Amino acid sequence: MTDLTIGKAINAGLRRAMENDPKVLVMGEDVGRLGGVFRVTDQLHKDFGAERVIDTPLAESGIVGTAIGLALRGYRPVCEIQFDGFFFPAANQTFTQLAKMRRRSAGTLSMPVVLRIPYGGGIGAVEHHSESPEAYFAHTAGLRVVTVANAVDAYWMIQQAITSDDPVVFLEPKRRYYEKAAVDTSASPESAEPMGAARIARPGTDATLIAYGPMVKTALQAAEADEDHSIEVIDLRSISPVDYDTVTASVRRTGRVVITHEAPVGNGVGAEIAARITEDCFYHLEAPVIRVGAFDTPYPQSRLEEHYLPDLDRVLDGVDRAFAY
Amino acid sequence: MTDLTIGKAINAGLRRAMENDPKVLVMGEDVGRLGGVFRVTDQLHKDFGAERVIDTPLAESGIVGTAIGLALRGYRPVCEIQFDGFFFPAANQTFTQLAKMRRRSAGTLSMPVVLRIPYGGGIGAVEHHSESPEAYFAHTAGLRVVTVANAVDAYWMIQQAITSDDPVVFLEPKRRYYEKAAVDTSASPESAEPMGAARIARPGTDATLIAYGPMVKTALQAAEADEDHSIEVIDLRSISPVDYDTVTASVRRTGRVVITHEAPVGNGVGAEIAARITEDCFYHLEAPVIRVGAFDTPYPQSRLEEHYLPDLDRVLDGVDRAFAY
Amino acid sequence: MSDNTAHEEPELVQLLTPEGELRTHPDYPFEISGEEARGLYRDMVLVRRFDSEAVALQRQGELGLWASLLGQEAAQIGSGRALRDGDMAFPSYREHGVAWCREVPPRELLGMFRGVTNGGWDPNEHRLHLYTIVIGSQALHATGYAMGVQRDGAVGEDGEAVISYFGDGATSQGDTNEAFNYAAVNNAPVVFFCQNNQWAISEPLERQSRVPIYRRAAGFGFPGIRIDGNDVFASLAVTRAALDGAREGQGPTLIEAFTYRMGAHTTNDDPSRYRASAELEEWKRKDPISRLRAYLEKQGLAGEDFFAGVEAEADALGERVRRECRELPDPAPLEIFDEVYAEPHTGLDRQRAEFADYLASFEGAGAEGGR
Amino acid sequence: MSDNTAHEEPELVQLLTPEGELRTHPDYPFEISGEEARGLYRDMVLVRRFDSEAVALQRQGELGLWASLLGQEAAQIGSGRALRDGDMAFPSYREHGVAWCREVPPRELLGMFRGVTNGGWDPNEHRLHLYTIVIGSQALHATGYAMGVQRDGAVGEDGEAVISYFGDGATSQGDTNEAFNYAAVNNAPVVFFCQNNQWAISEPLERQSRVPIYRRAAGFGFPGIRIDGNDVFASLAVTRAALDGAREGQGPTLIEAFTYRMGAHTTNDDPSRYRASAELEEWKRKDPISRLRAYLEKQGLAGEDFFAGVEAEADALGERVRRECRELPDPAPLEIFDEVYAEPHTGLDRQRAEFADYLASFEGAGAEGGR
Ligand SMILES: Cc1ncc(C[n+]2csc(CCOP(=O)(O)OP(=O)(O)O)c2C)c(N)n1
Ligand SMILES: Cc1ncc(C[n+]2csc(CCOP(=O)(O)OP(=O)(O)O)c2C)c(N)n1
Ligand SMILES: [Mg+2]
Ligand SMILES: [Mg+2]
Repeated sequence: MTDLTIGKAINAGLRRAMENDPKVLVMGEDVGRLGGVFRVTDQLHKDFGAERVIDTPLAESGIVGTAIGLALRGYRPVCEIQFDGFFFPAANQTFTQLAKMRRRSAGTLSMPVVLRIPYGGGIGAVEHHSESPEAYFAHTAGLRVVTVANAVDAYWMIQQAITSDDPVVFLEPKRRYYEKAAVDTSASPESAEPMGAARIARPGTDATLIAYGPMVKTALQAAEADEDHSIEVIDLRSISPVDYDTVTASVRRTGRVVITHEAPVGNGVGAEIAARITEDCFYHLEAPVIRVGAFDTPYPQSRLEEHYLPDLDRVLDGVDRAFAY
Repeated sequence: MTDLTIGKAINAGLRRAMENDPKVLVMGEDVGRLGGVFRVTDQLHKDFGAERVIDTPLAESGIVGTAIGLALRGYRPVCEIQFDGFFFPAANQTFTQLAKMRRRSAGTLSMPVVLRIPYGGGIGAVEHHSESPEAYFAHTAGLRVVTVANAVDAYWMIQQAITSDDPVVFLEPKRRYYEKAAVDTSASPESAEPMGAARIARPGTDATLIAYGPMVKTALQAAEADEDHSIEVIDLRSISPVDYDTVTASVRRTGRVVITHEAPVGNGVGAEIAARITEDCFYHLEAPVIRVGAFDTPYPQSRLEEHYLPDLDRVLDGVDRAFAY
Repeated sequence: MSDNTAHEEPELVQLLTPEGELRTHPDYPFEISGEEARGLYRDMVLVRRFDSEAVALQRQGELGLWASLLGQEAAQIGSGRALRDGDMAFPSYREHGVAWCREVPPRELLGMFRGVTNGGWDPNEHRLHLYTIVIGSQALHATGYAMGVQRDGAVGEDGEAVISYFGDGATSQGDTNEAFNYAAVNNAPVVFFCQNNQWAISEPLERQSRVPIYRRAAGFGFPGIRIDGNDVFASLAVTRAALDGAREGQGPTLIEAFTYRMGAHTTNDDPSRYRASAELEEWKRKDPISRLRAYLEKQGLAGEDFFAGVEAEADALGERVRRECRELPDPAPLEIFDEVYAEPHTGLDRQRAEFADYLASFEGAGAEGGR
Repeated sequence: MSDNTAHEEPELVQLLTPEGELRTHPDYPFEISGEEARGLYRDMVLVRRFDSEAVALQRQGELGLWASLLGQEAAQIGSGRALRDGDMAFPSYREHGVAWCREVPPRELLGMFRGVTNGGWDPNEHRLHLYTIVIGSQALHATGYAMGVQRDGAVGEDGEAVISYFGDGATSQGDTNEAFNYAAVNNAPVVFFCQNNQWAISEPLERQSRVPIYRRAAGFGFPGIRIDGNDVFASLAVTRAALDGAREGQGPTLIEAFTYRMGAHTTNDDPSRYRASAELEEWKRKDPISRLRAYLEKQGLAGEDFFAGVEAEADALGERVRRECRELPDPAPLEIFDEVYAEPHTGLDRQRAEFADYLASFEGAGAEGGR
């Protein structure tokens, strides 16, 4: 067991994946000597060399586009998009090429490409450094979308993302990079929870609070803080697909649901989950699914982000609303 | 009154807007001499010249990026993106620049830019020519997103989109371009329904069937075909914002809702509307909101599109499901 | 508003004149056997026939769309025949001549245009990637692939090379330029082959570029060269040299094949709306096939027998294309869900099951099915 | 894997040597009055002081981030002073020197870095667009703006010109290249001013370009020129000439100002991880401010009084910057909803009302607020 931060756990997972498979490459802006602006690729350049840890030109479409070519040649590129807000130049390559290639080729071609994206706010950054773009990915068929909330998942899920033959968008909650947990890095991969499974992070009986990525910590705090109710917290882990078996089983037990994410509420991932839960658990619901997210505005200047992002109080307010029915 | 197809009505609306305001420009690939691949800009090049009807280089990011610059200079560019599937190279300029500029500048800068996008399937096209990307836009704060289902709306809403000081994504249902209606092109603009308002396309009492763009016709046919129930059909017209006053008033009357769109169901616009309706009308709903859309796969080869797209039978099946509760 | 001074016509490499005369070029010493020349002729005639059959099939409703290569046979067959078996090609959507050289069966090529698939052939078997419709995208794929070739140690003597095809319009796209830069910075073994057919749908070349396209390369630090795109020998020789340079580690080259789109952009297009027919007449005189025929005749390398034989082959091909096209089976409805993911996806698996049930609900509901 | 042959250093325009000697250049005859030269010196010293205060303010927690212009003063002040009042500039995020020339008050410039705004000043008042963080985006905005200038008939004698700033890294971005092409094809009155400070965060120039950046322009059909970016005279003279060319209808120019980022990329960065300190020492000898000081001294254009006066001004500026920064008011929570749309948006209006109610619910809930 080693105490690792989420950032270091991803680093360790990348390292292990690179050791296991010479076809695994790391590429992106500043991932080399610098080790990435968050140091997630720290030391990989030194140990695996510039051929496997590629400092790319400053062009995100180029990163994803050449990664597709490398994948066609049999490589497994792990691309770092430096910040969430800089994904968009790569939207065409990701949505029209990466996501559709297997289907286009009727399965002849695989796209084992991982897009690592530090995402989310709360770090006092300037514009474009705090976005939560998961809904764009989740709406794009052909992509898998996952995110992590703790170092154990970080260590294993990055490896699972790399071994997956599907393109995986791997969202890293940047404001939680420094959260620590004990990780058994010597365990066998089979022992790890599969990437697609949700996790009951805290059992409860009165309401289901669904969160993922950076909001899992807030959700757990909210559940702790609510002394009147027993709140079950689900860490979704996978956003596409969502593990509805776990989710609906919980909802059928509790009858009340709150979903929270940092992304704007409107047309966010919470909308899909709310709609699906309502379809599947209609007669079990005591209240409509309550969504707690950011507002439908551009991410504001950082001095406003504490009001913009859902925080403990807003999540608790959402829980109250669910119980008001 | 003139009988106009949707395509010709947009053309007439563009012409009127250009006549009214010399700052209105039309730009895009092949919009000039050719008049666009769907002839929506037919004759405008001849009558307004190459300075106002600009055949751009083949680069969508360039189209939207230079349109932003033109807007900063006081112009009102109407950009044509040739097909839905070719929007994505412009995602960065649209999502990080166009949508955010007013907010970034605290209102000092306006972005009166229209992105016209022929969208949707059903025309037997090759890949990338049949997409329904509205959810990406609807999730992006700062954009308005509208679509039309008939020639009257086409004529007026394109003009409203152009006079709006906000960036407007104007989605044109390409398989309905040739649908005709009588349009009073001499009426005053004030007589037209505002762009943001939904329209009850067919009144009914037993269920609310919500559609927009190309699916409005199908929805009306379904309502006609269902002899057992009185179905109210709402043509949404505006996807961001949605006119929830009209929608929830209807739902409170009927108690049952079906939403249909061509886009994949997962994380589609229907999810947001379903979630919101459920929040606002929880005690009025006799059944969960039923969504009928395409499957969560890439748009398939055209020989499969009749199965992929929601059709009359699938919509009726959705209505049946709503009544099964 | 734009000054046209820059549009004087630059030098281009030409080894075979429109009259069928051989020319020498200091940088591209060229020799060709009669057999090889006849092979190129045959390729061009057959692919032109294939193409015209496809246009006809579209008119008959058998294809949804067709993008004709008419006029671009020399550019495609010359460069396509310059490829070695192990080389990898990334086409746009008009490279039927290249596909021909890569032995993609016509029926597999037609599939996408008929709408029975969005792909069609096995790219690894034919060493030809799938057609890519979103302009410019494939230039980055080719570059990435070439970076993979480097990492495999397959650059050097008898190394592998990669080629990316695109049009003049595509050079405006950000992706194409990013590909130029990635290739230059990485010294990747990739040849960029731009068929400048002077039109991007209705837009003439001057809306895409102020200067001849081959010059773009120097701005990124690698050689660019313009060839007579209707000269199959130039296309063969220059592409071969560029591929060899790439495979040996000299990095990328941009070849601009100056040619002309003699047909419509696609079967959906109506060029009479935007270009003068005189232009077409002028280019007919530069036709790639007739000049090679003139060469073969003048050199006494082929006689009536040969030409008649090729014609007969073309007729047979035409018949085969028509038949195979009509025989292409429609996909089954549930194939919608196939190969979206490599591994099970719970969300999609559920949709598939629901749709299967839905389809099954029509069975036995009478001959009309449904309502 | 990349060959370095192309990285020999090319000619650059230099009018003022590191030792403070004036040089003549055939294409850029240059004369400058003592007053103007002293003005440039003052600009550079003041903006450097402003910059170092901002770095300090970041260290003290008063700013969230700062991107230092240290070492790039000559490139920015020279080009900034070449602008006429009516010209329009599109900066990246490091152009504090240009902002200085455009008379953006320091407090308005600091707002974005403090996090009280995502913008800061009125772009139309100062004829300086807002800082643009997404690399490359503003090159297209500038080009579009210049196309608007053309449509306003404002090209010609006494016309208007537009300038777009960006870094070496930005030249890899698709958008920047699309901007080059749109500008070329439209002959738009825009000057592309690339500050090649040789680093894009940790990536050295050779990861971005195989050849000197100014050469990119020729590939698109317009002139490119490299200047000594630490020479304020060269920056002034060459930018002025390029702007004049643009305003008179000669179209775009790319200026590559060869300079050096003497500080970290931003206050978040640690350059010791990726570059040798010897490089910095070498560039210190080419410092833009000391060479202008040497010139002023050698030419007898300024004495101790002048330099001491500028120093005193700098001290005052520093004090003002510190004070004004701390005084910048935090925005009110409900401002989140302001100016997202020009016209009412029912969805957002509802969220605003709900959030106002929510905030109000804490009032009177005791000093701690909330739970
Ligand atoms: C990104 C993108 N934008 C627009 C289109 C629509 N489109 C298809 S072909 C074409 C013109 C292409 O011209 P060029 O690159 O010269 O190739 P050609 O068709 O002449 O072979 C356009 C605009 C597209 N396929 N992709
Ligand atoms: C599209 C995009 N990708 C990544 C970034 C993150 N980023 C900020 S500055 C920078 C390096 C820029 O280098 P250069 O263009 O040389 O400008 P400099 O910072 O040296 O002035 C990077 C990668 C960004 N801002 N935008
Ligand atoms: Mg072309
Ligand atoms: Mg730089």
